[in-house]
Amino acid sequence: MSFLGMGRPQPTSEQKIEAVEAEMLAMASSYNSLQKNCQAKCIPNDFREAELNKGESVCLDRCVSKFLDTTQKVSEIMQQQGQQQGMQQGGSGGLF
Amino acid sequence: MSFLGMGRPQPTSEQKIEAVEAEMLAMASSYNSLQKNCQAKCIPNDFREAELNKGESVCLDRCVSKFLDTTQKVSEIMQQQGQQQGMQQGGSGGLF
Amino acid sequence: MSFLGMGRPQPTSEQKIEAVEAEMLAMASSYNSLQKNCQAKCIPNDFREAELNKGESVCLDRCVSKFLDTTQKVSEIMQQQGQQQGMQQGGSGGLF
Amino acid sequence: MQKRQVQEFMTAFGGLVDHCFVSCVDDFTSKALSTRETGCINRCVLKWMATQQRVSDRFQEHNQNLAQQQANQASR
Amino acid sequence: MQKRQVQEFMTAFGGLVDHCFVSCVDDFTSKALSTRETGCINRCVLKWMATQQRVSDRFQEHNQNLAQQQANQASR
Amino acid sequence: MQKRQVQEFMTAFGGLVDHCFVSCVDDFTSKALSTRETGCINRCVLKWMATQQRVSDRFQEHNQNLAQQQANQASR
Repeated sequence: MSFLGMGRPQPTSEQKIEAVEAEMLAMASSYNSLQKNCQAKCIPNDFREAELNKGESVCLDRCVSKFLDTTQKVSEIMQQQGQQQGMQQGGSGGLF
Repeated sequence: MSFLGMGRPQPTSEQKIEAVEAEMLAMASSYNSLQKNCQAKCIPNDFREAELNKGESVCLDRCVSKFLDTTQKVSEIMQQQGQQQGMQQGGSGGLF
Repeated sequence: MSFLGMGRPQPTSEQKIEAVEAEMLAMASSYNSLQKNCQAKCIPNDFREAELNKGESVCLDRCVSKFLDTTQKVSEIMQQQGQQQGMQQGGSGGLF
Repeated sequence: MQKRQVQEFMTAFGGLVDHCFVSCVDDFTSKALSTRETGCINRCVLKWMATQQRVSDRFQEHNQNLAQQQANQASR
Repeated sequence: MQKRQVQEFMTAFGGLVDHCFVSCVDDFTSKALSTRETGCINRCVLKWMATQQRVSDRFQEHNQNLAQQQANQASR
Repeated sequence: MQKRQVQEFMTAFGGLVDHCFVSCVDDFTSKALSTRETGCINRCVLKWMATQQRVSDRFQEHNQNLAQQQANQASR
Protein backbone atom coordinates (compact mmCIF):
# COMPACT_ATOMS: atom_id res chain seq x y z
CA MET A 1 0.00 0.00 0.00
CA SER A 2 3.04 2.32 0.30
CA PHE A 3 2.55 3.79 -3.12
CA LEU A 4 4.15 7.02 -1.98
CA GLY A 5 7.24 5.25 -0.67
CA MET A 6 7.21 7.22 2.56
CA GLY A 7 9.31 6.74 5.69
CA ARG A 8 12.05 4.57 4.24
CA PRO A 9 15.34 5.29 6.06
CA GLN A 10 14.93 4.05 9.67
CA PRO A 11 12.00 6.20 10.69
CA THR A 12 11.29 7.22 14.29
CA SER A 13 7.92 6.08 15.69
CA GLU A 14 6.58 9.60 15.28
CA GLN A 15 7.63 9.55 11.64
CA LYS A 16 5.96 6.16 11.31
CA ILE A 17 2.68 7.54 12.63
CA GLU A 18 2.91 10.49 10.28
CA ALA A 19 3.65 8.18 7.38
CA VAL A 20 0.59 6.06 8.21
CA GLU A 21 -1.55 9.18 8.51
CA ALA A 22 -0.24 10.39 5.17
CA GLU A 23 -1.07 7.08 3.55
CA MET A 24 -4.58 7.08 5.04
CA LEU A 25 -5.05 10.61 3.82
CA ALA A 26 -3.75 9.58 0.41
CA MET A 27 -6.14 6.63 0.37
CA ALA A 28 -9.07 8.76 1.49
CA SER A 29 -8.53 11.45 -1.12
CA SER A 30 -7.78 8.84 -3.75
CA TYR A 31 -11.01 7.07 -2.80
CA ASN A 32 -13.16 10.20 -3.04
CA SER A 33 -11.52 11.05 -6.32
CA LEU A 34 -12.10 7.51 -7.58
CA GLN A 35 -15.80 7.73 -6.77
CA LYS A 36 -16.16 11.13 -8.39
CA ASN A 37 -14.23 10.33 -11.56
CA CYS A 38 -15.80 6.94 -12.25
CA GLN A 39 -19.28 8.40 -11.64
CA ALA A 40 -18.44 11.13 -14.18
CA LYS A 41 -17.01 8.72 -16.75
CA CYS A 42 -19.65 5.96 -16.54
CA ILE A 43 -22.98 7.36 -15.32
CA PRO A 44 -25.00 9.67 -17.61
CA ASN A 45 -26.63 12.65 -15.89
CA ASP A 46 -30.21 12.22 -17.06
CA PHE A 47 -31.24 9.65 -14.40
CA ARG A 48 -33.96 7.82 -16.28
CA GLU A 49 -33.42 4.73 -14.13
CA ALA A 50 -32.59 4.29 -10.44
CA GLU A 51 -30.58 1.08 -11.02
CA LEU A 52 -27.20 0.56 -12.58
CA ASN A 53 -27.59 -1.17 -15.91
CA LYS A 54 -25.16 -3.80 -17.22
CA GLY A 55 -23.12 -1.37 -19.31
CA GLU A 56 -22.72 1.10 -16.45
CA SER A 57 -21.70 -1.66 -14.02
CA VAL A 58 -19.02 -3.02 -16.33
CA CYS A 59 -17.81 0.51 -17.03
CA LEU A 60 -17.46 1.17 -13.27
CA ASP A 61 -15.47 -2.05 -12.74
CA ARG A 62 -13.02 -1.14 -15.50
CA CYS A 63 -12.91 2.46 -14.40
CA VAL A 64 -11.83 1.50 -10.85
CA SER A 65 -9.07 -0.63 -12.30
CA LYS A 66 -7.90 2.10 -14.68
CA PHE A 67 -8.06 4.83 -12.05
CA LEU A 68 -5.95 2.85 -9.59
CA ASP A 69 -3.47 1.98 -12.35
CA THR A 70 -3.31 5.67 -13.25
CA THR A 71 -2.59 6.57 -9.60
CA GLN A 72 0.17 3.97 -9.54
CA LYS A 73 1.59 5.18 -12.85
CA VAL A 74 1.60 8.84 -11.81
CA SER A 75 3.32 7.92 -8.55
CA GLU A 76 6.01 5.95 -10.40
CA ILE A 77 6.73 8.75 -12.86
CA MET A 78 7.04 11.27 -10.04
CA GLN A 79 9.40 8.99 -8.13
CA GLN A 80 11.54 8.57 -11.25
CA GLN A 81 11.71 12.32 -11.53
CA GLY A 82 13.16 12.44 -8.02
CA GLN A 83 10.57 15.05 -7.13
CA GLN A 84 9.69 13.26 -3.90
CA GLN A 85 13.26 13.09 -2.58
CA GLY A 86 13.35 16.86 -2.13
CA MET A 87 9.99 16.63 -0.38
CA GLN A 88 11.02 13.89 2.08
CA GLN A 89 14.28 15.52 3.10
CA GLY A 90 12.32 18.42 4.49
CA GLY A 91 13.57 20.69 1.74
CA SER A 92 11.31 23.27 0.18
CA GLY A 93 9.18 21.08 -2.01
CA GLY A 94 9.08 23.60 -4.81
CA LEU A 95 5.82 24.92 -3.40
CA PHE A 96 7.02 28.16 -1.82
CA MET B 1 -32.47 21.72 12.01
CA SER B 2 -31.46 18.10 12.71
CA PHE B 3 -31.78 17.05 9.13
CA LEU B 4 -29.21 14.36 9.68
CA GLY B 5 -31.01 12.95 12.69
CA MET B 6 -27.85 12.56 14.71
CA GLY B 7 -27.39 11.65 18.36
CA ARG B 8 -30.83 10.33 19.11
CA PRO B 9 -30.56 7.58 21.77
CA GLN B 10 -29.50 9.28 25.05
CA PRO B 11 -26.22 10.80 23.89
CA THR B 12 -23.34 11.61 26.24
CA SER B 13 -22.36 15.27 26.43
CA GLU B 14 -19.33 14.59 24.26
CA GLN B 15 -21.56 12.99 21.67
CA LYS B 16 -23.83 16.03 21.90
CA ILE B 17 -20.94 18.37 21.17
CA GLU B 18 -19.86 16.23 18.24
CA ALA B 19 -23.41 16.15 16.93
CA VAL B 20 -23.63 19.95 17.13
CA GLU B 21 -20.27 20.27 15.39
CA ALA B 22 -21.43 17.89 12.70
CA GLU B 23 -24.60 19.90 12.14
CA MET B 24 -22.65 23.16 11.97
CA LEU B 25 -20.28 21.56 9.52
CA ALA B 26 -23.24 20.31 7.52
CA MET B 27 -24.79 23.77 7.55
CA ALA B 28 -21.51 25.43 6.57
CA SER B 29 -20.85 23.11 3.65
CA SER B 30 -24.48 23.23 2.64
CA TYR B 31 -24.30 27.04 2.76
CA ASN B 32 -21.17 27.25 0.60
CA SER B 33 -22.68 24.79 -1.81
CA LEU B 34 -25.93 26.79 -1.89
CA GLN B 35 -24.03 29.97 -2.77
CA LYS B 36 -22.01 28.27 -5.47
CA ASN B 37 -24.88 26.40 -7.09
CA CYS B 38 -27.35 29.29 -7.15
CA GLN B 39 -24.67 31.60 -8.53
CA ALA B 40 -24.03 29.05 -11.29
CA LYS B 41 -27.73 28.52 -12.05
CA CYS B 42 -28.88 32.17 -11.99
CA ILE B 43 -25.98 34.53 -12.78
CA PRO B 44 -24.55 34.63 -16.31
CA ASN B 45 -20.77 34.88 -16.56
CA ASP B 46 -20.41 37.89 -18.83
CA PHE B 47 -20.80 40.55 -16.11
CA ARG B 48 -22.21 43.38 -18.15
CA GLU B 49 -23.82 44.90 -15.05
CA ALA B 50 -22.66 45.13 -11.44
CA GLU B 51 -26.19 44.93 -10.00
CA LEU B 52 -28.56 42.00 -9.79
CA ASN B 53 -31.45 42.56 -12.18
CA LYS B 54 -35.02 41.55 -11.40
CA GLY B 55 -34.84 38.20 -13.20
CA GLU B 56 -31.61 37.20 -11.48
CA SER B 57 -32.98 38.19 -8.05
CA VAL B 58 -36.13 36.13 -8.45
CA CYS B 59 -34.10 33.22 -9.78
CA LEU B 60 -31.86 33.35 -6.67
CA ASP B 61 -34.86 33.36 -4.32
CA ARG B 62 -36.37 30.31 -5.99
CA CYS B 63 -32.98 28.63 -6.26
CA VAL B 64 -32.40 28.91 -2.48
CA SER B 65 -35.79 27.34 -1.87
CA LYS B 66 -35.21 24.53 -4.37
CA PHE B 67 -31.68 23.83 -3.15
CA LEU B 68 -32.79 23.51 0.48
CA ASP B 69 -35.71 21.31 -0.57
CA THR B 70 -33.28 19.16 -2.56
CA THR B 71 -31.03 18.83 0.52
CA GLN B 72 -34.05 17.79 2.59
CA LYS B 73 -35.21 15.34 -0.08
CA VAL B 74 -31.79 13.71 -0.46
CA SER B 75 -31.53 13.36 3.31
CA GLU B 76 -34.97 11.69 3.49
CA ILE B 77 -34.20 9.24 0.73
CA MET B 78 -30.92 8.26 2.38
CA GLN B 79 -32.63 7.77 5.73
CA GLN B 80 -35.26 5.59 4.07
CA GLN B 81 -32.49 3.48 2.62
CA GLY B 82 -31.22 2.87 6.13
CA GLN B 83 -27.78 3.91 4.99
CA GLN B 84 -27.34 6.19 7.97
CA GLN B 85 -28.17 3.55 10.60
CA GLY B 86 -24.96 1.71 9.79
CA MET B 87 -23.12 5.00 10.03
CA GLN B 88 -24.53 5.97 13.43
CA GLN B 89 -23.94 2.62 15.06
CA GLY B 90 -20.24 3.12 14.58
CA GLY B 91 -20.13 0.49 11.87
CA SER B 92 -18.02 0.93 8.79
CA GLY B 93 -20.15 3.29 6.80
CA GLY B 94 -19.45 1.55 3.54
CA LEU B 95 -16.63 3.98 2.85
CA PHE B 96 -13.65 1.73 3.52
CA MET C 1 2.18 40.89 1.51
CA SER C 2 -0.66 42.08 3.75
CA PHE C 3 -3.15 42.12 0.94
CA LEU C 4 -5.93 41.38 3.37
CA GLY C 5 -4.95 44.23 5.65
CA MET C 6 -5.35 42.14 8.76
CA GLY C 7 -4.41 42.93 12.36
CA ARG C 8 -3.88 46.64 12.02
CA PRO C 9 -4.83 48.37 15.31
CA GLN C 10 -2.26 47.31 17.97
CA PRO C 11 -2.74 43.55 17.79
CA THR C 12 -1.96 41.20 20.67
CA SER C 13 0.72 38.58 20.00
CA GLU C 14 -1.97 35.92 19.64
CA GLN C 15 -3.71 38.07 17.07
CA LYS C 16 -0.38 38.52 15.30
CA ILE C 17 0.08 34.75 15.08
CA GLU C 18 -3.44 34.32 13.78
CA ALA C 19 -2.90 37.09 11.24
CA VAL C 20 0.30 35.40 10.01
CA GLU C 21 -1.51 32.05 9.81
CA ALA C 22 -4.33 33.68 7.89
CA GLU C 23 -1.90 35.23 5.43
CA MET C 24 -0.08 31.94 4.95
CA LEU C 25 -3.39 30.23 4.40
CA ALA C 26 -4.34 32.95 1.94
CA MET C 27 -1.03 32.52 0.14
CA ALA C 28 -1.35 28.74 0.07
CA SER C 29 -4.87 28.72 -1.33
CA SER C 30 -4.00 31.53 -3.70
CA TYR C 31 -0.99 29.51 -4.84
CA ASN C 32 -2.99 26.32 -5.48
CA SER C 33 -5.59 28.34 -7.29
CA LEU C 34 -2.90 30.07 -9.34
CA GLN C 35 -1.47 26.73 -10.44
CA LYS C 36 -4.87 25.30 -11.32
CA ASN C 37 -6.14 28.34 -13.21
CA CYS C 38 -2.99 29.01 -15.24
CA GLN C 39 -2.77 25.32 -16.15
CA ALA C 40 -6.39 25.49 -17.34
CA LYS C 41 -5.88 28.73 -19.29
CA CYS C 42 -2.54 27.91 -20.96
CA ILE C 43 -2.07 24.14 -21.30
CA PRO C 44 -4.23 22.19 -23.77
CA ASN C 45 -5.49 18.82 -22.55
CA ASP C 46 -4.33 16.58 -25.38
CA PHE C 47 -0.74 16.13 -24.15
CA ARG C 48 1.00 15.52 -27.44
CA GLU C 49 4.30 16.72 -25.96
CA ALA C 50 5.87 16.33 -22.52
CA GLU C 51 7.65 19.70 -22.64
CA LEU C 52 6.26 23.20 -22.40
CA ASN C 53 6.54 24.90 -25.77
CA LYS C 54 7.40 28.57 -26.20
CA GLY C 55 3.79 29.74 -26.49
CA GLU C 56 2.69 27.84 -23.38
CA SER C 57 5.64 29.17 -21.36
CA VAL C 58 4.91 32.79 -22.25
CA CYS C 59 1.22 32.25 -21.56
CA LEU C 60 2.06 30.90 -18.07
CA ASP C 61 4.29 33.89 -17.28
CA ARG C 62 1.57 36.35 -18.23
CA CYS C 63 -1.08 34.27 -16.52
CA VAL C 64 0.78 34.39 -13.18
CA SER C 65 1.03 38.15 -13.47
CA LYS C 66 -2.64 38.55 -14.38
CA PHE C 67 -3.84 36.16 -11.68
CA LEU C 68 -1.92 37.97 -8.94
CA ASP C 69 -3.16 41.33 -10.23
CA THR C 70 -6.70 39.93 -10.19
CA THR C 71 -6.26 38.81 -6.58
CA GLN C 72 -5.01 42.28 -5.67
CA LYS C 73 -7.86 43.94 -7.54
CA VAL C 74 -10.54 41.78 -5.92
CA SER C 75 -9.06 42.48 -2.50
CA GLU C 76 -9.08 46.26 -3.15
CA ILE C 77 -12.68 46.28 -4.33
CA MET C 78 -13.78 44.31 -1.28
CA GLN C 79 -11.93 46.66 1.04
CA GLN C 80 -13.59 49.64 -0.64
CA GLN C 81 -16.93 48.02 -0.03
CA GLY C 82 -16.13 47.94 3.66
CA GLN C 83 -17.04 44.28 3.70
CA GLN C 84 -13.92 43.35 5.61
CA GLN C 85 -14.45 45.87 8.44
CA GLY C 86 -17.43 43.88 9.66
CA MET C 87 -15.30 40.75 9.44
CA GLN C 88 -12.35 42.13 11.41
CA GLN C 89 -14.47 43.58 14.19
CA GLY C 90 -15.65 40.09 14.97
CA GLY C 91 -19.10 40.88 13.67
CA SER C 92 -21.08 38.33 11.73
CA GLY C 93 -19.39 38.51 8.37
CA GLY C 94 -22.62 38.10 6.48
CA LEU C 95 -22.00 34.37 6.28
CA PHE C 96 -24.55 33.14 8.83
CA MET D 1 -11.62 8.75 13.93
CA GLN D 2 -15.35 8.99 14.59
CA LYS D 3 -15.05 12.70 13.74
CA ARG D 4 -13.19 11.88 10.56
CA GLN D 5 -15.93 9.47 9.50
CA VAL D 6 -18.55 12.14 10.11
CA GLN D 7 -16.54 14.58 8.02
CA GLU D 8 -16.16 12.04 5.23
CA PHE D 9 -19.87 11.33 5.33
CA MET D 10 -20.54 15.08 5.24
CA THR D 11 -18.31 15.52 2.21
CA ALA D 12 -19.98 12.62 0.44
CA PHE D 13 -23.47 13.84 1.36
CA GLY D 14 -22.64 17.38 0.18
CA GLY D 15 -21.26 15.99 -3.05
CA LEU D 16 -24.46 14.01 -3.58
CA VAL D 17 -26.74 17.02 -2.99
CA ASP D 18 -24.62 19.09 -5.39
CA HIS D 19 -24.64 16.35 -8.00
CA CYS D 20 -28.40 15.74 -7.95
CA PHE D 21 -29.22 19.46 -7.75
CA VAL D 22 -27.00 20.28 -10.74
CA SER D 23 -28.34 17.34 -12.75
CA CYS D 24 -32.04 17.52 -11.88
CA VAL D 25 -33.05 21.10 -11.06
CA ASP D 26 -33.07 23.68 -13.79
CA ASP D 27 -36.51 25.23 -13.85
CA PHE D 28 -36.65 28.44 -11.85
CA THR D 29 -40.12 29.57 -12.87
CA SER D 30 -41.48 28.29 -9.56
CA LYS D 31 -40.35 28.03 -5.94
CA ALA D 32 -41.24 24.38 -5.32
CA LEU D 33 -39.64 21.29 -6.84
CA SER D 34 -41.70 19.92 -9.76
CA THR D 35 -42.79 16.28 -9.95
CA ARG D 36 -40.23 15.72 -12.69
CA GLU D 37 -37.44 17.23 -10.58
CA THR D 38 -38.45 15.20 -7.51
CA GLY D 39 -38.48 12.00 -9.52
CA CYS D 40 -35.09 12.79 -10.99
CA ILE D 41 -33.63 13.49 -7.52
CA ASN D 42 -35.00 10.20 -6.28
CA ARG D 43 -33.40 8.19 -9.09
CA CYS D 44 -30.23 10.26 -8.80
CA VAL D 45 -29.77 9.38 -5.10
CA LEU D 46 -30.50 5.69 -5.58
CA LYS D 47 -28.18 5.45 -8.56
CA TRP D 48 -25.48 7.35 -6.69
CA MET D 49 -25.74 4.91 -3.77
CA ALA D 50 -25.54 1.92 -6.09
CA THR D 51 -22.53 3.49 -7.80
CA GLN D 52 -20.77 4.17 -4.47
CA GLN D 53 -21.40 0.60 -3.40
CA ARG D 54 -20.04 -0.96 -6.57
CA VAL D 55 -16.96 1.24 -6.66
CA SER D 56 -16.38 0.59 -2.96
CA ASP D 57 -16.58 -3.20 -3.52
CA ARG D 58 -14.05 -3.08 -6.34
CA PHE D 59 -11.75 -0.83 -4.30
CA GLN D 60 -11.81 -3.26 -1.37
CA GLU D 61 -11.11 -6.21 -3.66
CA HIS D 62 -8.16 -4.32 -5.05
CA ASN D 63 -6.79 -3.59 -1.57
CA GLN D 64 -7.19 -7.22 -0.51
CA ASN D 65 -5.35 -8.40 -3.61
CA LEU D 66 -2.57 -5.95 -2.86
CA ALA D 67 -2.31 -7.05 0.77
CA GLN D 68 -2.24 -10.69 -0.40
CA GLN D 69 0.57 -9.95 -2.86
CA GLN D 70 2.61 -8.20 -0.17
CA ALA D 71 2.08 -11.09 2.24
CA ASN D 72 3.24 -13.54 -0.44
CA GLN D 73 6.34 -11.48 -1.14
CA ALA D 74 7.18 -11.20 2.57
CA SER D 75 6.94 -14.97 3.16
CA ARG D 76 9.02 -15.90 0.15
CA MET E 1 -14.41 30.03 16.05
CA GLN E 2 -12.55 33.19 15.06
CA LYS E 3 -10.14 30.95 13.17
CA ARG E 4 -13.03 29.13 11.52
CA GLN E 5 -14.49 32.43 10.37
CA VAL E 6 -11.16 33.45 8.89
CA GLN E 7 -10.96 30.12 7.07
CA GLU E 8 -14.49 30.50 5.76
CA PHE E 9 -13.73 34.01 4.59
CA MET E 10 -10.55 32.72 2.92
CA THR E 11 -12.48 30.01 1.11
CA ALA E 12 -15.08 32.50 -0.04
CA PHE E 13 -12.44 35.02 -1.09
CA GLY E 14 -10.50 32.36 -2.99
CA GLY E 15 -13.68 31.23 -4.70
CA LEU E 16 -14.40 34.81 -5.73
CA VAL E 17 -10.93 35.36 -7.19
CA ASP E 18 -11.21 32.07 -9.11
CA HIS E 19 -14.66 32.94 -10.37
CA CYS E 20 -13.79 36.43 -11.62
CA PHE E 21 -10.44 35.32 -13.07
CA VAL E 22 -12.03 32.45 -15.01
CA SER E 23 -14.91 34.64 -16.23
CA CYS E 24 -13.02 37.87 -17.03
CA VAL E 25 -9.40 37.11 -17.97
CA ASP E 26 -8.70 35.31 -21.22
CA ASP E 27 -6.28 37.45 -23.17
CA PHE E 28 -2.68 36.37 -22.64
CA THR E 29 -1.07 38.55 -25.31
CA SER E 30 0.01 40.98 -22.58
CA LYS E 31 1.18 40.85 -18.98
CA ALA E 32 -1.11 43.54 -17.53
CA LEU E 33 -4.88 43.41 -17.11
CA SER E 34 -6.67 45.26 -19.92
CA THR E 35 -9.29 47.96 -19.26
CA ARG E 36 -11.97 45.53 -20.36
CA GLU E 37 -10.72 42.84 -17.99
CA THR E 38 -10.46 45.29 -15.08
CA GLY E 39 -14.00 46.52 -15.68
CA CYS E 40 -15.28 42.97 -15.85
CA ILE E 41 -13.53 42.06 -12.56
CA ASN E 42 -15.06 45.10 -10.91
CA ARG E 43 -18.60 44.18 -11.95
CA CYS E 44 -17.93 40.53 -11.16
CA VAL E 45 -16.97 41.29 -7.53
CA LEU E 46 -19.89 43.65 -6.95
CA LYS E 47 -22.36 41.20 -8.46
CA TRP E 48 -20.88 38.35 -6.44
CA MET E 49 -21.28 40.35 -3.23
CA ALA E 50 -24.88 41.20 -4.09
CA THR E 51 -25.53 37.55 -4.87
CA GLN E 52 -23.99 36.38 -1.59
CA GLN E 53 -26.06 38.91 0.31
CA ARG E 54 -29.34 37.91 -1.29
CA VAL E 55 -28.73 34.18 -0.90
CA SER E 56 -27.63 34.75 2.70
CA ASP E 57 -30.85 36.70 3.47
CA ARG E 58 -33.03 33.93 2.03
CA PHE E 59 -31.05 31.28 3.92
CA GLN E 60 -31.53 33.11 7.23
CA GLU E 61 -35.24 33.54 6.58
CA HIS E 62 -35.47 29.83 5.92
CA ASN E 63 -33.67 28.99 9.18
CA GLN E 64 -35.89 31.35 11.16
CA ASN E 65 -39.00 29.80 9.67
CA LEU E 66 -37.70 26.37 10.57
CA ALA E 67 -36.86 27.39 14.15
CA GLN E 68 -40.35 28.94 14.43
CA GLN E 69 -41.98 25.74 13.22
CA GLN E 70 -40.00 23.63 15.69
CA ALA E 71 -40.90 26.00 18.55
CA ASN E 72 -44.58 25.73 17.57
CA GLN E 73 -44.40 21.95 17.50
CA ALA E 74 -42.65 21.80 20.89
CA SER E 75 -45.24 24.03 22.59
CA ARG E 76 -48.20 22.14 21.19
CA MET F 1 4.35 22.32 9.43
CA GLN F 2 5.76 19.02 8.19
CA LYS F 3 2.21 17.69 8.30
CA ARG F 4 0.96 20.70 6.38
CA GLN F 5 3.55 20.10 3.66
CA VAL F 6 2.48 16.48 3.38
CA GLN F 7 -1.13 17.58 3.07
CA GLU F 8 -0.25 20.14 0.40
CA PHE F 9 1.71 17.52 -1.50
CA MET F 10 -1.26 15.12 -1.17
CA THR F 11 -3.62 17.73 -2.55
CA ALA F 12 -1.29 18.47 -5.44
CA PHE F 13 -0.74 14.77 -6.14
CA GLY F 14 -4.47 14.07 -6.05
CA GLY F 15 -5.09 16.98 -8.38
CA LEU F 16 -2.48 15.60 -10.79
CA VAL F 17 -4.00 12.10 -10.83
CA ASP F 18 -7.45 13.59 -11.41
CA HIS F 19 -6.16 15.82 -14.17
CA CYS F 20 -4.31 13.11 -16.09
CA PHE F 21 -7.08 10.54 -15.60
CA VAL F 22 -9.75 12.93 -16.89
CA SER F 23 -7.59 14.03 -19.83
CA CYS F 24 -6.09 10.69 -20.88
CA VAL F 25 -8.44 7.82 -19.97
CA ASP F 26 -11.72 7.48 -21.80
CA ASP F 27 -11.83 3.99 -23.23
CA PHE F 28 -13.69 1.57 -20.98
CA THR F 29 -13.82 -1.40 -23.33
CA SER F 30 -10.93 -2.97 -21.43
CA LYS F 31 -9.65 -3.21 -17.87
CA ALA F 32 -6.00 -2.31 -18.50
CA LEU F 33 -4.58 1.03 -19.60
CA SER F 34 -3.86 1.08 -23.35
CA THR F 35 -0.47 2.07 -24.77
CA ARG F 36 -1.99 5.33 -25.94
CA GLU F 37 -3.41 6.08 -22.48
CA THR F 38 -0.12 5.22 -20.77
CA GLY F 39 1.81 7.49 -23.12
CA CYS F 40 -0.65 10.30 -22.54
CA ILE F 41 -0.39 9.92 -18.74
CA ASN F 42 3.40 10.02 -19.01
CA ARG F 43 3.40 13.26 -21.00
CA CYS F 44 0.65 14.67 -18.79
CA VAL F 45 2.70 14.20 -15.60
CA LEU F 46 5.89 15.60 -17.10
CA LYS F 47 4.09 18.61 -18.52
CA TRP F 48 2.29 19.18 -15.22
CA MET F 49 5.60 19.16 -13.35
CA ALA F 50 7.14 21.60 -15.83
CA THR F 51 4.07 23.82 -15.47
CA GLN F 52 4.20 23.73 -11.67
CA GLN F 53 7.88 24.62 -11.76
CA ARG F 54 7.46 27.58 -14.09
CA VAL F 55 4.47 28.98 -12.22
CA SER F 56 6.30 28.48 -8.91
CA ASP F 57 9.36 30.38 -10.24
CA ARG F 58 7.24 33.31 -11.38
CA PHE F 59 5.35 33.34 -8.06
CA GLN F 60 8.60 33.48 -6.08
CA GLU F 61 9.93 36.28 -8.27
CA HIS F 62 6.73 38.17 -7.62
CA ASN F 63 7.06 37.72 -3.85
CA GLN F 64 10.69 38.81 -3.87
CA ASN F 65 9.82 41.92 -5.85
CA LEU F 66 7.07 42.70 -3.36
CA ALA F 67 9.38 42.19 -0.35
CA GLN F 68 11.97 44.43 -2.05
CA GLN F 69 9.39 47.15 -2.61
CA GLN F 70 8.26 46.99 1.03
CA ALA F 71 11.88 47.15 2.23
CA ASN F 72 12.47 50.20 0.03
CA GLN F 73 9.38 51.91 1.38
CA ALA F 74 10.33 51.16 4.99
CA SER F 75 13.85 52.60 4.62
CA ARG F 76 12.72 55.77 2.88
